[in-house]
Formats: sequence, C-alpha cells, structure tokens
Amino acid sequence: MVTTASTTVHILLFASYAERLGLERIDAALRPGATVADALAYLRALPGGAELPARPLCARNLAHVGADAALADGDELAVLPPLAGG
Amino acid sequence: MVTTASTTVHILLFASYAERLGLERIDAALRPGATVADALAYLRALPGGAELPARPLCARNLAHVGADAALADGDELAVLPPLAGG
Amino acid sequence: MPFLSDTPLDLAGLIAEVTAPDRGGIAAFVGTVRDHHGGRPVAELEYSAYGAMAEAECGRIVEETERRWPVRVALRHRIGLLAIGEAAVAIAVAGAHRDEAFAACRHVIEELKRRVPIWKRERYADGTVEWVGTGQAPGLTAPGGRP
Amino acid sequence: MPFLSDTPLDLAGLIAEVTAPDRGGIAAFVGTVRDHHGGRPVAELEYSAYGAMAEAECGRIVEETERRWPVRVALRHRIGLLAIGEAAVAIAVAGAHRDEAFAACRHVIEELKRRVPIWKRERYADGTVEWVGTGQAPGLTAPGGRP
Repeated sequence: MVTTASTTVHILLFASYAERLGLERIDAALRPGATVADALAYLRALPGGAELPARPLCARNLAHVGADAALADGDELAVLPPLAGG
Repeated sequence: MVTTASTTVHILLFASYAERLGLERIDAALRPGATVADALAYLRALPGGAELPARPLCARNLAHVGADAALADGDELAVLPPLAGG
Repeated sequence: MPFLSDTPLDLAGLIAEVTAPDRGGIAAFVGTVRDHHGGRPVAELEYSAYGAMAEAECGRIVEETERRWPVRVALRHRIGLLAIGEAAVAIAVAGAHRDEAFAACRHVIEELKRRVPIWKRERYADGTVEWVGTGQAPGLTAPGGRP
Repeated sequence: MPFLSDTPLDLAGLIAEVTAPDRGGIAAFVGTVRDHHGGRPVAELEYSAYGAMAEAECGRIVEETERRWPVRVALRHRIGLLAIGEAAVAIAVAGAHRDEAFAACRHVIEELKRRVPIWKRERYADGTVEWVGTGQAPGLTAPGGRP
C-alpha cells in the first residue's frame, strides 16, 4: 500500500542558527520515511541555510539523534548550535 | 670534647595515647644525640607505655618525622595516634 | 523547570537537598562567569536554553549518575543575563564515600557540558556581542557517544 | 587559628574567599558526621586536635597545593562536639579550569586525612565511647611519603 500523506516535522532553531536563518521554528512537509538528513537538506535550501555546518547536532523529541534517524509525522526536530552550558 | 649535658625533650601525647599513659605531657632527659626511637623507648618504660604501637606516628616541632630523627635540647616531640580528621 | 533557574543559584540549598545521615561525603562544583574570553574582557553574558530538552537531559544525567554510583545529585543551571562572577552552574553530589561523590560530580559537569542544550552570548567591553560555542556539537550524535 | 574552627563551617564563605573573576571553576568538598560507624549508631562525636601542628600542617597542604596547581584553596576543620549531619571539614578550590580545581580539591582532602593531627571520639547510642582511627598512622613517617 502506498501512502501519499506527507510527514510534517516541527523544526526548531536556536541561538546562532536561529539568527542565521532568521527563524526559530518552521514546519516542514517531508516525504514519508524522511530522516534527519532530509530535514537538514530542507533547511539548507532556505535563505541562510547554506551556513549550517555539515553535521549539526540534532535532537528529535527532546533527545539527541544522529543524521540517519527516522522522522515521523508530528516529530519535533531541534537543530542545536555548539553547546555552551556549564 | 665530651658533653655531659642531657637533652631535654618535651613529649606530648594525644587522644588514646594520652589516655593509655594517663598523661598529656612529660619532659624527658635523654642522652645527647638521642633520636625519636630513644624517646619512644623512654615512654615505653612508663606505666601504660607498653601499649604504644611499635612505630607510632611522631612529629618533631610541628612536623612529621621518622623514628631515626635526631632530637635536640628543647625539641617538642608529639606522639600521634592514628589520625581521624576529615 | 527544576534544573534551569533565572535567579541566582544557591549551592547551600543544593547541598541540603542531597545530604543525609548516611551520605557523609559531599563533592560540589560551581562554574562562575569569567571576566575574559579568548583574551577579550567580557562585560556580561546571557545564557539561553532549549528549555524542555535541557530539563529532560538534566533529568537523564541525574538518573544515569545515581544509577552508576550510590549517590544523590542536585543540579542547577542559570539562564538569562548574568554578571561577571555569578554562578552559571552549581552541582552537589552526596555519597557515603568521597571517591563516589567526586567521580559522580565530575561526571555530571562533563555530561552537562556535552549534552545539555544551553548557549551563551557574551557582550565584550568593546560592545561587540558573540555566541560562544565550546565546539562540542558536530561530533555528538547520540547521548551515549563521545564526540 | 585559621584552619580549625569550633563553630559551624561556612562553605559559602570559603567559596567567596577563593573565587575571583579569572578563577571560574570551583570544586568543593564537605565531610559531614555520619550516623553509623562499623554498623553501630553514632549519637555524637568530638573532634580534638594537636592545634599548633594541625594549623601548620594545613598551611603546608594549602601552600603545596597552590604551588602544584594554579588554584586558590580555602580549608576549615571543625573541632569540639558535633551533631550528626554537621560538617566536620569544608574545602573550596578555585581555578581557571575545572580539571585543576577537582584535582587540587581531591588532593587537599587526601592530604588532610593523611597528615593533619586530628582525632575523633564517637559516642554510640548504647552510651559507649571510642577513639576512631583511620589506620593511617603507623606507616606514615615523613610528610612526603605514602603510608
């Protein structure tokens, strides 16, 4: 069975990344089966998106994930600049 | 030249050692050239002195020393039970 | 929001949280705002966080640490505008033995720096403003892995 | 007598003593009176010291530590009668980097336990009283040597 529904991912940007892209949140409609890498490719196509590093730190639903992690409809994906806590 | 003067050492006892010997301070007249070991032998001859361990912790003039350290007239020698600070 | 605080941190309060009659060794760490960074005088500093995830990640660090060592952990990170010398992070760890307390305290600050989504923007004496990164991010892809 | 105190210890005061704008990492240790020792419930505890030597030895430990690492050290040990849960020792060490602060703080507590002439007498719930030794003494013959 082929599903035609898209996967909507709520992307959050923080700190320097939010400044570079000029946005803190964007909802992206990705193809079903999309991964974190696909969401990053979507961001890179946006104005300022080319400035993102090759492999930024990412979190899916409040937990760190790698670029090959799968995304489901309704997931929250955060793209995190270098951490500076402590 | 042979000196006939004795070496007076002020011996301090603390905590459990003071209790075993029933004294906190005693001035011992030792032969010139005496060492910490000689002072300990002097203590062992006192009532309760046999209960001292073979090699108790000792301090001469506020600094830790070994049993072979030399004693001079007027030195303060402290015999220290196992430490329990912290 | 128990781990992030927008008011000054209280180490004595954290120590009181973790101390108990059978946990006599308490190791603590406080990180304060330095007056210099890369040779430039810092005037003030602002911490921001991905709040929901920072809370979750701090909770996971505390839980993992208390599972790995027989200790209790209290942890706070300041957010918002901080003056030079103010505490940005405070950690208190109590255990029956100091080995465990020191090891666990050290673990908490290392994991916090590595995993908790907090950022700082420094304003320098010359008026310029800059996001400060510790360079931890790019290689970190999973909570268990080292960069 | 700056290192021995017959009143409750104040860790915040020690931290304030060592913190400076260029020393942003503060490691601390507090040792409190435990309620059990060797399986027996402890009611209260008394610390006594060879005061003049304890002061001198603490001074030497602080000096050696500040020479070995680029840190500042503050240290206090309580003497007299203490209740369960009260702090017996408090140490604060500040440095520019946490590695140094942790290493130096750990060094100070280890050396204090090994070298500073302080004794404790515990009174147990059953009324008996006992001098408590950590067994450090017999092998220790010089300040530089390990037992």
